[in-house]
Amino acid sequence: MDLLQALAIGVMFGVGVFQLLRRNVIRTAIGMLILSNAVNLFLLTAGAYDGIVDAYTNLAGQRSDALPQALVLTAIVISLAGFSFVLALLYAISMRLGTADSDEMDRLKH
Amino acid sequence: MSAALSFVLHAALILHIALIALCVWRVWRGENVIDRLIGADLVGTLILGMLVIIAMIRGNALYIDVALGLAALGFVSTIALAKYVADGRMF
Amino acid sequence: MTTLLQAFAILAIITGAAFSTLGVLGYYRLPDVYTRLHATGKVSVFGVVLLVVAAAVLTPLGFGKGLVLIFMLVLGGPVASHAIASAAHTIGIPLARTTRDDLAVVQDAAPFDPGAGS
Amino acid sequence: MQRVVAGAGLLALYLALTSNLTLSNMIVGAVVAALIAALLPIEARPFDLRRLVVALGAAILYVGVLMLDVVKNGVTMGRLILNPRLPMNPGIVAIPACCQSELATALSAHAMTVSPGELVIGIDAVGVMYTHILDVSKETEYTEDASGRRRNLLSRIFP
Amino acid sequence: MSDLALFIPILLPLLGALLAALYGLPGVNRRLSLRGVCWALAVLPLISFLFLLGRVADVNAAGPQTFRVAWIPSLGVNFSLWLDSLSLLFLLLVSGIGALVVVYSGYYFSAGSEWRFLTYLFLFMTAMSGILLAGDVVTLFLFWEGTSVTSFLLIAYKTSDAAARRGAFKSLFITGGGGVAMLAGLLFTASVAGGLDFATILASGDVLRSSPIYPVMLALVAFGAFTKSAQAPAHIWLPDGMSAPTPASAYLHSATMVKAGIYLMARMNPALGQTELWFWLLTGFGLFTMMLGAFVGLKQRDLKALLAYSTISQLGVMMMLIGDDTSAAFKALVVSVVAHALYKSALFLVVGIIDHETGTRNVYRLGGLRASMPRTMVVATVAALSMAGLPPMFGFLAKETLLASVTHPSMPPVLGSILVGGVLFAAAFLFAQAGTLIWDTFMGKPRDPEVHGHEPPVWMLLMPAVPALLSLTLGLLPEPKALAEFISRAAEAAYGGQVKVSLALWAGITPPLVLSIIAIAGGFVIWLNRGRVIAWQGGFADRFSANRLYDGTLSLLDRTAGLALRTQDGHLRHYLATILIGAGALIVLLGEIPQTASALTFGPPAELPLLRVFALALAAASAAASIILRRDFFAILALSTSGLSIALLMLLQPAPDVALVQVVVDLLSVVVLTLALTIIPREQLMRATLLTYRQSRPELFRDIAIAVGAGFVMTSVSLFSLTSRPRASVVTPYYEAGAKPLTGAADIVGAIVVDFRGFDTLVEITVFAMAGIGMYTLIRYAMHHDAASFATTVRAQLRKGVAQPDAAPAHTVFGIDGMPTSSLIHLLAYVLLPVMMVLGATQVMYGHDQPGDGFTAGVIISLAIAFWYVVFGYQETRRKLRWLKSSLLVGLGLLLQTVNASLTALFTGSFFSHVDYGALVGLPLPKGFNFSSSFIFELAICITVLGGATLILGALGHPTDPPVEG
Amino acid sequence: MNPHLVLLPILIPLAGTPVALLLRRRPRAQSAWALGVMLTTLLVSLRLLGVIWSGGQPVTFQLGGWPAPFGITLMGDLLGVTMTVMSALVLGLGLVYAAGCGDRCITYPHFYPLFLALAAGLIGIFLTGDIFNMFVFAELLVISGTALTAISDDPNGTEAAYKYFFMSLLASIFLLIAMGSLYVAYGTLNMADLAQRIAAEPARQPAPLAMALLFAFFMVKSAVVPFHFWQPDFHAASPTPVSAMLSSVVVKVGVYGFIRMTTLLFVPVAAPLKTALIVLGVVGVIFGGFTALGATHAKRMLAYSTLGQVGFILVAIGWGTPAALTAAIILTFNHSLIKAAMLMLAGAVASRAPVKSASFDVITGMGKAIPFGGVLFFIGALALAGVPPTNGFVGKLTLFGSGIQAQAYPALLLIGVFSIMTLMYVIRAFQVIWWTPPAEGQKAKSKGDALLAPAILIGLCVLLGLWSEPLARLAVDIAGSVGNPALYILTALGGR
Ligand code: NA
Ligand code: NA
Repeated sequence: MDLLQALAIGVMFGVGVFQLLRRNVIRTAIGMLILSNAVNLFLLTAGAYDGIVDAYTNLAGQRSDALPQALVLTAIVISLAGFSFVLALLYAISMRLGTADSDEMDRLKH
Repeated sequence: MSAALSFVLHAALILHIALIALCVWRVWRGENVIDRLIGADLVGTLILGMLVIIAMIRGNALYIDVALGLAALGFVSTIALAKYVADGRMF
Repeated sequence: MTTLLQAFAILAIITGAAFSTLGVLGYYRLPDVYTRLHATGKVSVFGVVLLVVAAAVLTPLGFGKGLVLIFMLVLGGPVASHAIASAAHTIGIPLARTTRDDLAVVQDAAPFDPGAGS
Repeated sequence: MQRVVAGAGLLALYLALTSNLTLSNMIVGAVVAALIAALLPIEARPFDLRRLVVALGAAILYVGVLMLDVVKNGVTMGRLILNPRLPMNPGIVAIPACCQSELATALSAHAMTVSPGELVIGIDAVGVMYTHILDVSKETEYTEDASGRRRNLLSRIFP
Repeated sequence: MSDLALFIPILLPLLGALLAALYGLPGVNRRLSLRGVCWALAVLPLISFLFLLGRVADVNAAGPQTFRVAWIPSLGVNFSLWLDSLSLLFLLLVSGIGALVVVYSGYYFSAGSEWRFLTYLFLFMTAMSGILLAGDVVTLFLFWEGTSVTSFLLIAYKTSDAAARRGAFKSLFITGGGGVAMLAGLLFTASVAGGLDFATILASGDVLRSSPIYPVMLALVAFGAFTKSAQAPAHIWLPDGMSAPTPASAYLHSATMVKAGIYLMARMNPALGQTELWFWLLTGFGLFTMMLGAFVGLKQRDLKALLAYSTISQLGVMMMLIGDDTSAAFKALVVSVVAHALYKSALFLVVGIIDHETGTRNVYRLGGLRASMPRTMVVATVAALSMAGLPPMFGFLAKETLLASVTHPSMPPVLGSILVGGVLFAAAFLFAQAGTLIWDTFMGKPRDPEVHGHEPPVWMLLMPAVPALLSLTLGLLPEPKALAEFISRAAEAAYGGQVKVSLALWAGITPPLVLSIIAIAGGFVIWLNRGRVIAWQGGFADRFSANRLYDGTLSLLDRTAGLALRTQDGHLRHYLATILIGAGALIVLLGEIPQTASALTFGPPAELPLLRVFALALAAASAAASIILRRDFFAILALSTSGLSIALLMLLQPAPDVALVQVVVDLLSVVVLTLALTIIPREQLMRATLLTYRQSRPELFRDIAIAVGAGFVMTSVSLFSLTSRPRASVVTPYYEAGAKPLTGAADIVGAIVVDFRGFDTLVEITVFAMAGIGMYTLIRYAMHHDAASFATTVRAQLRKGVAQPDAAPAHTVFGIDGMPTSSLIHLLAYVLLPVMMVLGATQVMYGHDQPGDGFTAGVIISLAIAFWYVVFGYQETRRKLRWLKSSLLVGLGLLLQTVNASLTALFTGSFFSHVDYGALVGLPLPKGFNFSSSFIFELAICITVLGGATLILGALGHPTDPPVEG
Repeated sequence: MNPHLVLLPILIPLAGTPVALLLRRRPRAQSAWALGVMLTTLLVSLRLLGVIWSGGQPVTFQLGGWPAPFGITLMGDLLGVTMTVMSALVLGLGLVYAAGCGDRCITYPHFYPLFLALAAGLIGIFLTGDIFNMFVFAELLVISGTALTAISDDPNGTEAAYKYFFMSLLASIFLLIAMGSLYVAYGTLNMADLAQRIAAEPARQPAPLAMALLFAFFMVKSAVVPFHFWQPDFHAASPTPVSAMLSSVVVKVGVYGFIRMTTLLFVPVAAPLKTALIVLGVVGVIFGGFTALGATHAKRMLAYSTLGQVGFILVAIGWGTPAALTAAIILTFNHSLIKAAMLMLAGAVASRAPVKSASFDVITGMGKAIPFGGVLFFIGALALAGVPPTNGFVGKLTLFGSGIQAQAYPALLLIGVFSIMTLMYVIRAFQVIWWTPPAEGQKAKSKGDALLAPAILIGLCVLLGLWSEPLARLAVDIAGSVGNPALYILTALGGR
């Protein structure tokens, strides 16, 4: 199971990276979300111990590490904020440069 | 929890997995955009059901909270997407 | 009492799962999106609602929330189906094996296919 | 007054969500409900207590009837899914409006959609519902029997 | 140790600069004439000169006078001054000639306010005096750079002249570069010597010369000096520097600044000199420079250029002399310095007069000026004779001592004859130059009828006359004892040993005298045949000009710059790929990819294994599907599926709080992403997609390789952390134990988010809020001003034929299409919003005990509002929900969260601690709901997120609305 | 002393943000408020500096009263607080510039809130003692910086912001993975606690990976070649008061991080990091020099120049001796002042150009309208090139001195040679803007951005050149304090 989980995280991360490198900016945005998802999953695996009980004080049993969960909550919110902002940027660029192709967004160079 | 209940729950869970898999396949190979949308909506609903089953298996009401969120917002997004599909816009 | 409740729950689960299966089967087997929507609506309204009923019975503190969840499902499921069907009709998804379309008479659907290229 | 009714509904919802029927929770819930109700865009209309009672009764009846229809048609649907080769004559028919009120129209459309075999696709300005049904030959049955009963109840709730 | 008076030669010119700058004030400028100002200002260097003169006796008697003050004590850096005979000699020249030049300037500039010039000139004087007074390495560099900068400003004084700008740049580039080298060299020297001050350095000659890095420090210091003193091939800046106003050329580029390098090397001789390397380096470059300057100077047609080359030649002489380790050489050096300063400043000033009076400096246009400018001619001739090295001028003495030094018996014969040959060659050409200078200008017939000369004002002519006459009198006067003594002291300071100086012109028939006669004869021959010689020189010098080297260097730099800039190719994808590859390289080089021993085991079977496998597979597969699906919309659906599967995985973790947030965020993301699809023109997206799937093979392989590499790293590290579980967490046990008693929370994650690490959340919510207002500002304000965007949108709307909601005819079927939606959907919308608000309220209130918190509450409510946007339209919703002023909500929410956090400090003494106000007051609240700081925080979060999310949705959903704040 | 003093430099701008937002309909009040907030922040951080400097002890604040390492620890040590003072100073002057700036974007109601959020994010990074908290602040910095650039009057601002955002995204992901890995290895997020545990057991997996990725994160933040691509675009396109901040203080985040990495977090394994810093620094100096030389746009030139200037700092950190760290601090502080001033001046000239742009084509000769700006720019140019008596010289002097002391001759030779390029490009720019006659028909506008802020900055540059003892003293003490991580750890963990 560990191997599968690690592989899934790796695959998602790889897919995210690949999407990030596409020309179509919508794909880039998608890649961004996939990357964040993969990283969040990784952060959960970074928990010091795995449990079968939710991290609630009123539940008895082996809990999973609560700290990474809290970190992931924060990371999710931040990635949502960034993601939304990117979409606004994409719209603005599309209006200004008339393209949704990453390679054509090259007014700024040299 | 009785063995029977446990068995039924696990069976239902596996069934739901299978159903979701079927729907996902259909979304993947859908014949048109509406068909895919239906499939996606269905997946959402089935996941909802699955959450409820997991809640029962774990004997934990907390998951119902997650389900509530998913239920309410799932419909919202389905309808919003339907609007997009029909209209090319949302608001 | 517990046994009785459990039995009820088991029944609800089985029925709910059966309806969900039925819904997915319908999604696969029915001829067009409109008829499929008839089937898929069943999943939310019967399948999940019954599962929620079972959960409300089985888990502590879940009853009130279960009720709200059922309310949401029963309210939202059909509306979603309606929205999808309406969208389908708008973009001109054809009806299968049909002889009558009163809506087409009044509505001059402007064809729009969001999947057309993007 | 409508705001108070809405607030009561919100309180009920709050109590359901918190699953706690103590007095203190009711008080807190009332505060929450009042705050939220204050934020909702509710138009003030003349209020009639007697009508409210009638409407509530009719509504309960309506839900019962609806449930019955749901189960009955569910079985029909199931048969059809398991054997899609059964004779089927689907189509979209226009079902006339039941009542004036937009809410009643909506409820009516909801009831139709929730019961298997009927799927409202569109509603026009005067309340005509364009409904997808599985057998257009049974149009009258739909309009008179099933939905007719419910429409009757609805018109009680929304005169 | 603290002779404050040593500051005088620095402070007086600085004061002069200040006064000159004040002269730039319009009010002052109007009232005072330039000449008057110059006369007044010239008093300053004159005072300085007199002050220094007064010090001569002291310095001769008591040795160096010093001053030191701690400047940056933490770094061991002092500001120190050092006045000895060598610096005194140079200082006298600087202040004396400075006074003349200042007065001269008053006459040179015909009209207008030249306060800038005077300011620069005095600043230069300050810096130059500073170099000569500097008592340590840092102080020296401080002033050294000061001269480079002021020289730059003076050369480009006529800023609109492109050649002047180029010349200034060239001088700064070369001397500035040399300055850096010199600083490095001196710092090396100081580090070996063990102190920054000259006293230490000069006393550490043996240590320095035996240091392994001696060649490095010598090379660096010499490089600095060579560039400053225009040693070939770094001399090229000097001729181009002639675009400076003539007074500046006379002062900086002949008499003073170019001697800074000479001074530096002479100064460092006791410390770094007296080695083979020193000799070869200085003598070699000096000899070459001397010959080159003399040779190339002859063909110059611009009088100033001619003088510049003769200056270069003389600088070469001086450098050559420093390289020679004999007392004769140092005697010659000191005499040359004085002689050159006198006659060259005079000549420059005369050329300035000629230029001023005739309007040209071109030899081809001048000629026959003896008639109109006889007095000028006298002054010029006196100075030129000195330059030519003819008796009885001081210049003759300089040449004699020079020849004496190169014919010194200690010189090896072969080398000696080379040096003698070189000196003769240079002397002959210099003679010819001097001839050209006088003859072609004043004698013969006027060449250009439009050039008319007239005598300058007497005072103007007097300024060059003073140094010219000095070079005559110094030669004629019978052996001024004091002067000879002073000069010998100066030479001794540089030489480090006894130097005997005799200033007598006649020393009998000595080899130098014979050689001198040969040189003069040769010079006369060259001058007679100057036409042929110049023709022969032709392009010869140009071909080997160091200017080609300079231009080549510049263009090489520019071309390299162009290449370097090409990396910034504007393609984000390349940047990202570079960063990813770079990070990979860093991991390989600095880090390590964790290896897992049990990599191939599947680990212990988890709870609900099938579901886990399914969720993992679905998450990964739908993520992957987003690549393959060609239509953006479907890719979005795949993304959403992946996100929901991840929520499922989180639920199985079990982490219900995270799962809930993941669900709401996933759905919100899908909504906003689809919104983006609606507002970005479809043609653009289609085109982008087309191009995406048309990428070249190599590009694709590169991306795949990067993706695989990234995936591999992630897999490895995840596998490591999974298989090394359980581990110890330092912090989590505290949270588990403390959540309930310390924060009243059953939800440990909630306790961490809101209490233990609440500050993270506070900032994170600010991030979210800033994203909201940022987008809103971008789209509603910044974009609103884009005429282009406006036009595009209008076009898009026309194309789509969007119907206005009010215009819907009766027969319109209200479904999901068009603006109005059906009443059925209205029903859901009407119900959903209050339900979501209550749900949100319970999450805010009870989030401490259950999944959900202020954030999910905010998102849920916002999505319900977004649903209203979908159903009723944006404007209608805004009308219905008048309280929905998003920016206001954001502001209030953010304010509430900080106020709340600060308020707790009043109760517990610590910012952002947990305070249960309900319990404090004894409120009988329902179980599970605490009216605590945590609750208020959640409420604040909810309000902020509501505002932020609605800003996001509004901005993306209705980008073209006017910027009226909602 | 009240430990809340450490919190205040973060809290004041953070709390000032919503107030500025609420003042969105009253532009003057908003501007005054923002200025007041930054001024207060500056005063408070100066007071903090005074306290810890005279006390010789860092000051810590445990947020919420939760003991370290369980809660979030704020750490006011000399390094962090000095960076804070520097940031507050420059940011405050950025607001002064904004107040006299004619850009349209300044008038948007959300400009000042975003600016204050940027300040809070930046200062938070310098003062937090918790690595995840640092991530959050870094994100605040990214989002507000991106927003401020995107709304620039320059329509290319959006493109620049877009590119920057994605490169920052990678950086954030690096940081998150690094942070997760550190938690895997050591089970804690508190930097002091981590430092202590890393010192005890440096090779614990996957800490090496974390180290590499953390390094990559800071490389992106400081625009270290070749992770710099966002920087020239971003700094050139953002509104002048913002770009003056970005290229001066904001890039110092990475500098700060590198110092922390080599002197606190990874002390036992810092050798390869230092080597990498030297190599990257030299590459940066060379590459930055060339790109700045070739740039055709004044702001881009200054942005490229930052690559090189940061390169000098990296080399110094890489040498790592107390003298070199002193040089690094001095260079860091001075570069912030100089670069901010230079960018403001470039912006001020651009505001005079007929078409608002800092492209050399456009601003050729436009300096004639502001001769005083020319004086400032010229002094700034000298400062940037390290010519005395400016503060830039003190940096160069200490850098060379420490390099000689460290006997790092190859690196010294390279940075020495290429440091000359600084002089070349700034002087070229100066000549083009102030001396070259404008093209036919190009006429400078009579009105433009006010020069008060750059004048103050340049004044400081000269002042700190002539009287550099306080800064040098401070830098020496900082180098001493970062050389003693034990004290930091002890203080952060509450003396345990
Ligand atoms: Na010698
Ligand atoms: Na919670």
